[in-house]
Formats: sequence, structure tokens, C-alpha cells
Amino acid sequence: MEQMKTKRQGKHRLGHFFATLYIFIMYAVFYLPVVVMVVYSFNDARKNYSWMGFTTRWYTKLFSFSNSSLWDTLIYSLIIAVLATVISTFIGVLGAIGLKKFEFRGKKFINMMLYVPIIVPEIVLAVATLILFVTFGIKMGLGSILIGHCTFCIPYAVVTIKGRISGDNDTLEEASMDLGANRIQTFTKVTIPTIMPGVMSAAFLSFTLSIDDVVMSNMLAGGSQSTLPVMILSLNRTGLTGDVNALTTVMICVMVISMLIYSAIRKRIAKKEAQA
Amino acid sequence: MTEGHIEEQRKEKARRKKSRLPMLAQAGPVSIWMILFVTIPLLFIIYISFMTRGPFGGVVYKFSLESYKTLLDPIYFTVILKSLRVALFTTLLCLLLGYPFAYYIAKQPAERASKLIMLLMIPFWTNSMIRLNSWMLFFQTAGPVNNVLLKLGLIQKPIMFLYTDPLVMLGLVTGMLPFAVLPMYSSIEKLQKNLLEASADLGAGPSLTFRKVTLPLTMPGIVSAIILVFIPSLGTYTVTDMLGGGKVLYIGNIIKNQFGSIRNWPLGAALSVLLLAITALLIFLYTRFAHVDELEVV
Amino acid sequence: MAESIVSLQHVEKWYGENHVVKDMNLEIPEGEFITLLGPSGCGKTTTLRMIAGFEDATSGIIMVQGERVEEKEPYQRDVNTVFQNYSLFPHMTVFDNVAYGPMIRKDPKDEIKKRVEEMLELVQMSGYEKRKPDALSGGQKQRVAIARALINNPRVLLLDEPLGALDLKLRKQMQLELKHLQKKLGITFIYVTHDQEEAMTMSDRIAVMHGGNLLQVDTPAQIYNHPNTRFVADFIGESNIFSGKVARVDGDLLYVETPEGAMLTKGSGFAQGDEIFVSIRPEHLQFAQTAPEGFQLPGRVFDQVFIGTLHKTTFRAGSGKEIKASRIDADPSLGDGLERQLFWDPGQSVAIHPTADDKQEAGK
Amino acid sequence: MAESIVSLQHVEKWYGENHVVKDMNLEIPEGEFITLLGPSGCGKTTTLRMIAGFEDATSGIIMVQGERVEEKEPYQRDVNTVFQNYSLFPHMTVFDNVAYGPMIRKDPKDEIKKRVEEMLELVQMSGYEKRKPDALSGGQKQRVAIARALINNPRVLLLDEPLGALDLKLRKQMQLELKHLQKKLGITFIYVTHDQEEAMTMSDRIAVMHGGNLLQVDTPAQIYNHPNTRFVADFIGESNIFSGKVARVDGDLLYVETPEGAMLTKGSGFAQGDEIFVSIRPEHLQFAQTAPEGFQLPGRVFDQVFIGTLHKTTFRAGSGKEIKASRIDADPSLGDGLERQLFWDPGQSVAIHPTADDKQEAGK
Amino acid sequence: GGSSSASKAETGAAAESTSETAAAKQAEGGDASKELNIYMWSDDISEDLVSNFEKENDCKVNFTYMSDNADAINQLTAGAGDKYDLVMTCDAYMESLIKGGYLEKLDTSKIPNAEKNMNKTYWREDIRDYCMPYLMNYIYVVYNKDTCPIEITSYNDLINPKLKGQIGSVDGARNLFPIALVALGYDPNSTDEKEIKEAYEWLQKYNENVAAYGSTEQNLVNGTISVMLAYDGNTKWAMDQMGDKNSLVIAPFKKDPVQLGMDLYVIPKGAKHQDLAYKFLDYIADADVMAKNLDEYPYSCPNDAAVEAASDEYKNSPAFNFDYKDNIFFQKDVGDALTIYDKYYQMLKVKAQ
Ligand SMILES: Nc1ncnc2c1ncn2[C@@H]1O[C@H](COP(=O)(O)OP(=O)(O)OP(=O)(O)O)[C@@H](O)[C@H]1O
Ligand SMILES: Nc1ncnc2c1ncn2[C@@H]1O[C@H](COP(=O)(O)OP(=O)(O)OP(=O)(O)O)[C@@H](O)[C@H]1O
Ligand SMILES: [Mg+2]
Ligand SMILES: [Mg+2]
Repeated sequence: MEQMKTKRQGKHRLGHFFATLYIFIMYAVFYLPVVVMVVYSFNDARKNYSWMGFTTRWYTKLFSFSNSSLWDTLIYSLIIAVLATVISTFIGVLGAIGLKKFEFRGKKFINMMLYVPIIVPEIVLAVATLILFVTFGIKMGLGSILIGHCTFCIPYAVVTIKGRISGDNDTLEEASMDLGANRIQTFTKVTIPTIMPGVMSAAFLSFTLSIDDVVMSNMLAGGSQSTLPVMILSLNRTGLTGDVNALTTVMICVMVISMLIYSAIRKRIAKKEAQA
Repeated sequence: MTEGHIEEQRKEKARRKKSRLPMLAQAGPVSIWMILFVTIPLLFIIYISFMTRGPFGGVVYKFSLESYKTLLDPIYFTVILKSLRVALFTTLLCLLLGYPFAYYIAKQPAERASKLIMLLMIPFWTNSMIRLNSWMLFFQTAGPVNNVLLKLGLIQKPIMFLYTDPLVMLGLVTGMLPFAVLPMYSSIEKLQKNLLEASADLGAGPSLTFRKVTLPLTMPGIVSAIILVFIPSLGTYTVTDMLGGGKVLYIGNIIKNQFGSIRNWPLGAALSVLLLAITALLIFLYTRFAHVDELEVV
Repeated sequence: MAESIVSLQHVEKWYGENHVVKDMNLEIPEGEFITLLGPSGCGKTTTLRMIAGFEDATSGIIMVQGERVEEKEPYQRDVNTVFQNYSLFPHMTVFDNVAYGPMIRKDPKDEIKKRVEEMLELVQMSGYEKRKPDALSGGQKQRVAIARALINNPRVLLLDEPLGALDLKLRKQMQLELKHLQKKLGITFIYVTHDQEEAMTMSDRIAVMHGGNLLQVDTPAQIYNHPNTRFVADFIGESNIFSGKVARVDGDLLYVETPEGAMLTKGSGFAQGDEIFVSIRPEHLQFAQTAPEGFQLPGRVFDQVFIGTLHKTTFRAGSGKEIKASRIDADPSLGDGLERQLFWDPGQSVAIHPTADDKQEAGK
Repeated sequence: MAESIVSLQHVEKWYGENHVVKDMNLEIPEGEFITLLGPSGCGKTTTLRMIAGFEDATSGIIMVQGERVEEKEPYQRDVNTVFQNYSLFPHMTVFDNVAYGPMIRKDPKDEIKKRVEEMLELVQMSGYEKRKPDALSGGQKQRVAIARALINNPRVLLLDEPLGALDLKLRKQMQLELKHLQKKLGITFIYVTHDQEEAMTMSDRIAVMHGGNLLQVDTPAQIYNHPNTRFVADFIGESNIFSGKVARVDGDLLYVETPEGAMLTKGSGFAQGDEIFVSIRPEHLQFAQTAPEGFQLPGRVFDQVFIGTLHKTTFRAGSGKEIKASRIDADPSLGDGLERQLFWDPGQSVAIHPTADDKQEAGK
Repeated sequence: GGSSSASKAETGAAAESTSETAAAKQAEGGDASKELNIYMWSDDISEDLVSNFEKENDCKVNFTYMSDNADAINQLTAGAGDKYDLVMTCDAYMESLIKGGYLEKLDTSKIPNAEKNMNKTYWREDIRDYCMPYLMNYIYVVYNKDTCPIEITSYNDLINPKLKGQIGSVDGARNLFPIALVALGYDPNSTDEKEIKEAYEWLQKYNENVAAYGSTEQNLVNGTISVMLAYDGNTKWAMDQMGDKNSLVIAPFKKDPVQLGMDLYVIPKGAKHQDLAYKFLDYIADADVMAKNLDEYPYSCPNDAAVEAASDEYKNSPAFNFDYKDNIFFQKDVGDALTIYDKYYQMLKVKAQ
């Protein structure tokens, strides 16, 4: 009897084992390049092509004052990425809901337009945008880069979130408004939480796209500051140097640590609220 | 008109405003953004595609069908077919590998799931250039893989991983996978357990339940994933250039070159228009085939 | 009309091709407890949704608190709803669900806490504050939904089968509580229920709907004792309905001939030869070896069951029609197959004019 | 045990800290119609889910058709469920929902079509084939859910409040249909309902649950007339329950003293001085100017209502306790505030031993 | 590298710029005349020298980076050149830029150091009025004498079937076709479609031998390939990498000329800080300054005086020393013929499969 009992559970356990193994392998593949990158940030070679021995000199160089431009570039990129993420996620959430829920003239057109930045090669859109900006006398700089980034992030956000919204959201929104919450309150307290995985996915995609973008950042930049990916691509002409690996390593560490701190703080707040 | 009539009109207006306002607030920003920063540049691109290449770069604003005539060259047909094939392959792999991955994550408790998603995204915050470079370092002739294999005596001389199709696929798929996983995750997460139970209860085994219930209900996420993977990989070139040795041109390379060294903007614009047309056709075929009305596939 | 807190005027609702609410006119005075009663799919939920403002009427006017609905968003109206499918917020705990309204109104924290506890107490859900809706049973969800709507003290409360998932005991208690609150706070209740006893005991008025039409709006006793259509008579409670012709009119006393036999009833507006329905409740049906004057309605005992409170006897008339009687005490002399004469006090039966619908049906 | 089609042995279920099913033992023979009855949240749905295989029992053994459940996936068992929340597939039409089971079994197309039409006819949903669940009313969804489960002709059918969203008329019809089908096909029904009349009329046996415990499993009449615990007496139907001490035993006749007064009842296993509950149904309560021997139970008329079928009178005893009586005919002599002596036929009241729970409650 | 030898004073100046956040910088407020915006390749100029310049002139030099030479051209043709004061580009684009009117004409009297130090062979007549050369690069053939199956003395050796899969090559229509044209004995900047077509056929054979296009020097070092058509800068790295065991040699061409490309600075039309731009050009043309720069970024250089002043290590680097250094050709603007090149380039790479 006891043995029989374990049959179905055993099957489940086996399935669970394979699932976990699969996930583990996938993560391993994703992290492999990162591990290589981190390892080679300790590579004692001018160009990062092959292993020439251990050094920490890239980190020394990174943290020396003379390398301020790298840091400026990094900070600039982060600012752009965060702003682009916030703006495009915001517009994307609104847009996804609006386009899903309402019927209006021109909706088909907007839906089509959303595909355009995904389809048209970035360089083409970037040049066209640049020419239009110049024509209309728009000053290049942070603003223009942001516009460029949001233009291709928004479609990604909309498409991702739209896949999430469904009919059951309606009844919950109705319940919320029925209880006296206006549309904005309903939006923040009910709509957003119920489509949270979609919002989170959209934000992650936007951030990833923005932090890695070269073309828009290059074409629409002002005259005084580049983003990190542009600089890295520029470096690629003569070969990536160890300090970029070091910088990216530091960047990843900083982001991971701030994420950890953020979630720890959130956990603590949640706990406190629960106690209250 | 009578006073009552005017009153009626006022109310009618108020009523219309009531139903319009939330629509404007939600669909408005995205519409305005798309029109300002996509439609207008797009019109400009289309306009350029009918102009003439400037001998000193840029465009001479003189009407010409030259670019479109150039497109008739069968070479572009070949290139596009090749690009489509790569994109198709990448998309298929991303879906096959990504769906179980997304499913696994979606079925974890919320807190754990968001941690796993975060864990998935972190590698993608490194520069894609650096990641590609890392793959090259890893697989190069004197790289760790070959070294280990040599040391273990499994091979006598280094294997040439670089510039092979499998490595290119690895690069493409690992680069694109999050764009497949995230939308699928967010739609699988929504899948209600009670429907799966109902299906099992009615006698459907796991694979049938998957085909009849899970798949249709998570279709929006899958379609999102297809859009976000297929279309961008249609225009990709960095991966093929770096990991594939740059021996093959894809449509992305060609367009980039028109806006780069060749400075033939009209041709680049025309090629983009062609890409748009092809994608529109594909979406149209899909909507026909899948009985989805209009372009709104998601 | 001025005192009506909710008023429906010529309201129509189409879902595409489906005409689900037809020319509905209803005035609900402030503080009334009105119940919508009708078969599944007759448009009750749709009517509530139009009043709450989630659904626009295809035509007609809906006024709440003297103002037309179309101009106001759902949240601008002092109307709250207990939804048929609960619609609890899945990402919030029971506490947060109930606290939602006051929180939106930015009431002070401790007051909210106090009120929520009160409400949960009321619906007997104290101790479940920290649970998420997913971890509740069907009835528990429903109770949370009630608490969530009640806490707002709205002027008008729409309740769509609010007690449907509760057991008899709890339902009885909740009925009392709801009625008590409604009286105390003077809230207008628009109530949907399938439980006729509930409708009868709680409502000031009952509105009977059928296929999108409002058939009768009246007090429970009036609806029960004087249904204005065959449908109402048939739908509310159990009835034996005989279809026949008026044979003779004697003041308000009508002599009726039916396929089952002759019977008496009281009624007005009938002339000799008119088509007529006669409706008699099982509990008013009497039987004996012999029939009183005017009655000639023999039936054979066909089935006897005991359902807790009542003993129910089914007779079969000569025409094959089943006729039901119910009594508290069992009649030991009654055995299957025995014949009895059926009759009643003519004042307890109802004479009903056939409607166009009825005639159409008969024609088919 | 061998003939049991479903058998629960020492089944326990914990949700984290919540002990929702406690040491449950139940044998259900093939073809039986058994109803689970109990207050909201007592574990009825959980029990069904464990039988269907969606939930693993924390401990204990569940056998379906002689085989242990743990070995079989839900889809491998000849058990179908009508879910409390319907669980219709939102992406399929009504037709496809109902056709799901046969389609999975790869029945021939035209046969499926025929069967689906039959089933929809049965639940009166013909004509709705092409609708999606979103465009159905609550009751319509429920009917589709019933059709979807019935079409499979399972050996065991679990029904979780399958008629909860239907109006009285339709519910009655569906009850008949279900009962008819169950008998005809010999299906075992495990049924959950809040409607006691439904439970009474349809079930072969009723299992009363309370807080995860199975209190009594018996025929409806037995449960109604001989509740084994105070809870059952109180929960099933309406009861007046008096708590007191046995003053004298005379054969099976017990003389009981309560705070409300002296009374008689029949019962066994009691000795003088024992704690006792006496339960009497309102419809068995009689009142008159004077009491028969052994009774001394005065009460003042406190409230009188008419609820359709019955006239209900509430008396208030000297201790303040409310005592309910119901009759079909109004007693015009009865006025608010009048005093009457209450009594009954001692054979119609039930003597109940207090349980540990009851004592604990009394202690609080 | 020289960065670690930065003096205290220099690091102080740099520290000041660190304290400015990137965003604040972007605001571009403050004293506009004290800023110099340069658009160029990253990792191509010594930071120490730049901060020296900043100190001397009490200004701030901002770098924005290009990822492709065409980026600069696109910016200029789109009319967005005036956000920069100096733009780096290469000689092949000069004619277009000049004819398109995208550049300010240079007042060479404001850059006396250049007048004095620059080799006029490289600072060609046709473009001299609009640019100042900075660094330059040869595209030549280098091979591993131990592993290469043949000896290479001309471009035509590259299409020897024995080299199948052995070549790493620079990419791009305008880098590949001139080689083929030279190999066939035509003008490297031919605009004759017939000649270009022949070049295409030559390149088809070449393509057979190519293992990969792009940066391939590490493959030469680790033995994946044995021949490379590449920039001298990349070769220098490869040779350094092999160290004592260096077996790489620059192919001893007898007759064929090698391609020489220039990185040059131009002042885009409408640049806002032209005075400072001239100062910077003159500063970087100074022999000692440029010599220091060469030590940090060892590339070929048209500044003769600077090369003279540079360290021995630089001067003796085998990558820059080959005996047909003067047998060179330049990429010129070929006008509309570029589209012909592009057509055949596309055919080359599409038909390859
Ligand atoms: N979105 C919709 N599209 C089309 N028809 C609909 C839609 N919603 C409801 N209906 C139809 O409208 C009619 C009335 O529905 P409603 O929900 O008001 O019924 P109800 O009286 O509440 O019934 P129940 O007692 O079963 O809940 C039903 O026949 C239903 O099928
Ligand atoms: N996922 C869960 N986690 C924790 N507790 C749960 C969970 N699901 C149900 N419960 C609890 O288990 C108990 C039994 O639930 P169940 O759904 O079986 O009740 P029920 O008898 O069907 O009630 P109802 O008549 O209200 O549907 C309830 O108190 C409920 O709160
Ligand atoms: Mg309803
Ligand atoms: Mg339940």
C-alpha cells in the first residue's frame, strides 16, 4: 500500500526533477557569458582576446579619478535607461489597456504603428527622427535620446502587457469603481496589481532594450555625452579592453545589490505593516 | 430651440465626455507618441524612398523610382528569404525553449517568480557586445571549451566552433529568449488553475489539456513572443557578423550599409518599406489563418 | 417621481441581437427594499448593472438620486454592489478588500480598522482578515463581498444573490442582519434572489421579471395572493393552475369549467365564456370524500412525500394533470391510488386573465 | 467495503495551519445519492476536491472504484465534477464546452453533436450553442457546467452546489432531471447543496459536516427526526432546542427540567441527572390555554409572520428564549402578548446527548 | 599605459569633472565658450593629454563616440553637425563632405604645429583645406610564416586555393574592392563597372579562402587562421601578443601598393567653439604631445616630428616597419559608383552561400 502511494508522487517528483534541471541549465547558459565577462575583467591583457594572467589593474584604473569619463558614461546610460523604462512602461500600460478596452477611430492605425519601430531597422528610424528633429530645431541631448528610446520601448511594452489583459480585469475594475474609487485610483490599486506580471515584464524589457541601445543613442545624442553601449561599440573597432569588462562587472554588481537592498527594504516594510 | 432641448444637448455632451475621457487618458498618450515619433518619421522614410541618392551623402530631393527598381534585383529576394529562414528558426527555438521556462516560472509563488525573472534579466543588462565577445572567448580555438576537451583527451586537435551555424543560433537564441519568455510568462501566470482541473476532470490528460486549454488561453502571450522575437531577428546582423564571421549578408546588414558606408538612404528607406510590407503580409496571413479579425493580433 | 431614489424609464438593453431588457419602467422610493425575481437569464443582473453604471442602456432613462446615470461615473454614485460572482480583489487580503471603500475615501486608519472588524464580525468572518480570497470557500467569499459593500453605507445597495452560497442557518441570520441594517440606516436595497422565501420575508415590494419584461411589481402578499399573470402565479411559490372558461358569473364568484372539472373562484372583470386561469396554492387545496357545491374535481393519489416541514400529496386528475396539495400533518387514511374530491375556499384561489403571450403559447 | 465505489478512511486535510477536514470516514456504495451538508467553510468542497484528485489528502486513504486515488491522475478516474465556480472554458463556445469530454474521448463527430444537443436540451440551454461563457448569465453558466459533466456518464459525479444559481422553478425541474438520470444510469452522486429541501427530497443519505468533522450520515428522515447531536438538530431545518437536566426516567419517557420549564420527551440511554438537549420542530409545537401533564412551558406571543406557505409564530419563554411554531392556517385568536402553554407529542421531540464540543461551548 | 603616471595636479582637474554628473553636463549651461565637443572613436586619445589641454585652456573637453565612420557622415548630412566642434572622419569621405558643404574651411595659420610637423604626402593637397590628419592605418597582408602553406608576395597570392579557410579579412565594399582592383592592375578607385565586375570575380575566389571577416587578430594569434588582411594597429597587437615567439611577418610585397587610410579631424559647419577647436588641433599636432599619444596609442602617424620624438619601442615596432611603406594608395570618393560597388559587394556575400 505504502509503495503504491508513492507512485503518483514519484512521477511528480521525477517531473519536478527534470523541470528543475532544465531551468538550471537554462540559467547556466544565460550566465555563462556573464561569468566569462567577469573572469576576463581580471585578464592582464590590453585587448580582451585571450587569457594573459590575473590582474586587478582594470579595477584600479576604473576607480582612479582619471577614468571619470567611463563613470559619467555609465551614470548617463543608467539615467536614460531608468527614465525610458518609467516613461515607456507608463505609456505602455495605459496604451495596452486603452487599445484593448476601447473602440475608436484610428485604433487599427495605432496598432499598426506599434509594429513599425519593431520592424523598421533602428538606424532608418533614427536617421529619419534625427532629420526631423534638426528640421524642427529640437535640441539634441538627454531629451532626444529618451524620445528615441521610448519610441522603440513603448511597442515592446504595449505588446507584452496586451498579452496579459483579459476580460476578468473588467469585473474587478467595476467592483473598484463601485466602491468609490475613481478611475485613477482603480488603475493604481486594482488594474496595475492584477496585470503586475505584465507590467514587470514590460519594464524589464524596456530597461534591457534601453541600457543596450546603440543606434538611437548615437544618432540622437547631444554633442557632449555618449552612452555606455555606444562607447563599448566604439571600442570594438580596436578590441574590447579589460576596463569595460570591469565596469560592466561593477555595474551588474551595483544593480544586483541595489535590487537586493530594495527587496529587503520592501520585505521589512511589508512585515511592519503586517504587524501593525 | 427650446430650453429643454439645449439642456438636453448639454447633458448629451457631458455624457459623451464621460465616456471619452478615460479613453483619451489611456489610449491618448500612446497614440500621440506613435503619431509624432513613428508616423511622421515613417512618412518621411517613405518620402525618402522615392528620392534620389545624393552623391555627397544623404538625399537629393528629386523624385525617382530608382530604389524600387533596384529592389527588383532577385538578390534581395534571396537575402530576404535567408533572413526569414533565420528569423523563423530563431523564433521556433525561442518558443520551444522559452515556453517551458516561462511556464515553470509562472507556476512558482509570486515572490519566487519575480526573483526568477529578475535573475533571468540580469545577464541582459550587460552589454550585448560584451556578451557576444564572451561567447567568442569561450568557444575560440584556444578557449576554455577546447582546452578542457583537449586536456581530457576527448579530441586531438581543437574544434572550430567559431563561425559555425550552431554557434550563431546559440547567440541568436540566447539573445532573444527573454523577449519570448517575458510575454509568455505574463500570460501564463494568468492561467487559472481551475480550468486545468476542469479539463483533467473531463478526462483530458496533460498533453491534451495543454493543447486544448493551456495553449489557447496563453495564445496572446505566445503571439506577443512571436512578434517580439521574429520581427527583430529578421533585421539582426550583429550576431551573425560576430559569431558567423560576416560571410553572409542579411537584410539588416544591407540596410545598415545603405545608411553607413554606401550612403544610399533612398535604397535603405525602400528596403525598410519592403520589410514593412512583408511583415504586414505575414500578419495579414496570420490573422486570416488564425481567424483573428483585423491587425490586432494580440 | 421626485422622491424616487432610483427610476427607470423606458429602459431597453440590447446585447447585439439579444433583447435582454424590454421597455422597463420602475420607480423605487428611498429606503425601500425591492427584490427582482425571475428565471435565470431574464435580465436581473443586467438591470442592476445598468443602475450601477457598468452597462449603458441602449435607450431609455435611468436616474439615481434624481440625476441621470449617463452623466456620472460609477464611483460618483452613492450606489454599491454585491456582485453575483463576488469580484473580490485577488491580490488583497480579506481585510484590504473590505477596507477598500473607506481607504479610498481616506478615512482615518484606526477607524477603518474598527469598521472592518465590525463588518467582518457581522458576516461572521472575524479571524480571516489576513487570508487571500483564493484561500476561502465559496460562502466565505460571498460574505466578504457583502462586508465590502456594506461598509460604505451607500444610499442604494444592489445585491445580486448575496446569500446564494450560504447555508440555511447562516442565510437566515444574514437575512435578519441585512434587513436590520437596511431599516436602521434607511438604505435602499435592490435585491436579486432565487430564494422565494427570502424574497417574501425581506422585501417591501417584489418585481417579477420574465424574458426582459417586468410583469408585476407589488408587495409580497399581493404577488403571492394576487398574481396578475399566469407566469407570476406559476413562478412564485407552487401553484396548481387550471386553464378553462367562465361558465357563469355570480357577483364576484365565478363558475369555471376546465378539462379537469368544475370549480369556483373569485375574480372580477370576467364575463361568461371568457378564457380564464385559476390558480390555487397546494397548501390551500383541500380534499375529502365529497366535494362542496360548485366543485367537481376528482383526483387520484399519485405520490406522497415528506419534505421536512410538509407532507406533500400529488393527485392526478382525469385529464392526466398533476395537482399538488401540502399539509403539515400526514393523513394516514390516504393511500396511493385512492380517489378524493378536490376543492378550496374560492377566496383563496386567484382568477387570472390570459395575456397575449399565454395565448400565443397555447396556440403553439 | 468492497462494494463501496468511494471510500474515505481517516482522511485529514491541512491547509498550512488550517485543519479543514478531520479524520473523515465515509463509505459510499455504488449508485447512491449522498449529499454533503454543512455550514459555509466546513470542508465540503475540499472533500469533493480530494475525491476528484485535485487536492492530496494530508493523510488517510481515499479509494475510488476500489483503487487508491493517489495512484491515479484526475483524468484517469471515472469521476466528473460540476464545480462551484463553474470553471467553464472561456475560449470555447457553449457547444465546445459541453462537447469537451466526448471530444477528448474521440467520439464520432455526429454522435457528439447529438449528445450535446440532448444535454443542452436537458438543461434548457438549446439555442445558446454558439455563445461564449462571457455572454451568459450566472444561472446559464451553471447549467452549461452541469451539461458538461453529465455528458460523460461518469460512474461518480461530484456536484458542488450545482443548482445554486437557479430559480425555484428551474431548480425543481433540474432536481427531477438529475434524480431521474441518476436512477436511470445508476450513477453515484456526491452532492453539495445549501438547500435543505433539495437535500431532503433528493438524497438517499445525507452527511452532515461541521468544522471539518463528519457528524452524522443517515437517511434524510433519520437526520431530520433523529439528529444525533445538537448541531445537527439545530442545523437541519428549524428547531427549538432546550438545554436541561433529566429529572426522571420512566421507560423511554424522560421528564426534563429546563430554564424555560418542564417538558416530556422520549429517548434512551439517559439517567436521572444527565445533561440533555431536547429538540422540537416548530411545526410539531402545539399551544393551548392549558398544558397536558408533564409540560409546564409558558410563552408569550412575540411575533407572527406569514411566509407564503406557513404562518409562523414566535413565543418568548420566561427565560427570554424565543420559541418558534409554524402552522398552515392562521389562528385568528392569537394576538401579540398573549400567553399560551406550549407542548408536544413526546414522540415527536428528540433527546440528544451533549457532545464534548457542546460542553466546551457551554463552558465558555 | 601612461595613465597611471598622471601627476597629482592632473588628477585634480579630472576629479573636478567627476563631480559633475553626466546629467548636469548635458544641460550644457554654464560658460559655453569653455567647452569643446569632439565626436570620435573611443580609446583613441590619451586622457592625460586631454586633461592637460583642459588645464591649459581652462576648458572642458567632451567626447562623444562614434561606432562607425558612417555615423559621423550621417550626423553631418542630417544637419546635426553643429553640435560638435571637431569630428573625426576618414579621408575616403572627405570629398563628399567638402562638396556637400558640411565643413568649415580650415585656417591653417591657426594650426602652426600642423604646418610644421605634418607630412604633406599624407596631408594631401585635395583635402588639406578642410582637415587635419591625426592617425593613419595601413591595410596590409600579414601571415604566420610557420603555418602559412605558401609565401605571399602579392595580392594575387591570396586567391591561391591552398589558403582555403586560412584568411581573416577586413570587411566592407570600399576596403575589399580596391585590393582586388589593384591585384588586377586597375585603378583602386575605379568607377568603371566592367573593372568592378572583374574585381568581384576576383573577390569571389578570395572569399573562398576567407574564414571570417572583421576583427580576426586573435584567430591569427591562436592559430585558427594563418593569413590576415588587416590594419597595422591590429597587427601590432597580434605581434605583441605572440611576444618572443612572434612568427608573424608582413607580406613582403614586391609591386602591389598597400591601402592607407587616415583618421582626420574636421570642423563641422556652424561649430560653436571654433577657436577652442583650433587650439586643440594645434595642441595635438605638437610633436611632443603627439609623441606621448603615440606611446599610449601606437598607430601609424602622419606627424613626422611626433614619430621622431616617440619612444624607441614605438619606432621599432615591426608592425609599422616594412620596406614598401611609400608604395601606397588612398581610398577616394567614387561618387555614384559607390552603388555599383555595393551591388557587387552584396552579390559577393549573397552568392557565397
Ligand atoms: N455580454 C453579453 N452578451 C450577450 N448576451 C448577454 C451578455 N450578458 C448577458 N447576456 C444575456 O442576457 C440575458 C440576461 O442576462 P442576466 O445576466 O441579466 O440574467 P440574470 O437575470 O441575472 O440571470 P441569472 O439569474 O441566471 O443570473 C441572458 O440571456 C444572457 O445570456
Ligand atoms: N487554499 C486554501 N488555503 C487555506 N485555507 C483554505 C484554502 N481553501 C479553502 N480553505 C479553507 O478551508 C475551509 C474549507 O473550505 P471549503 O471550500 O471546503 O468549504 P465549503 O464547505 O465548500 O464551504 P462553502 O459552502 O462556503 O463553499 C474553509 O474554512 C476555507 O477557508
Ligand atoms: Mg444574474
Ligand atoms: Mg464550497
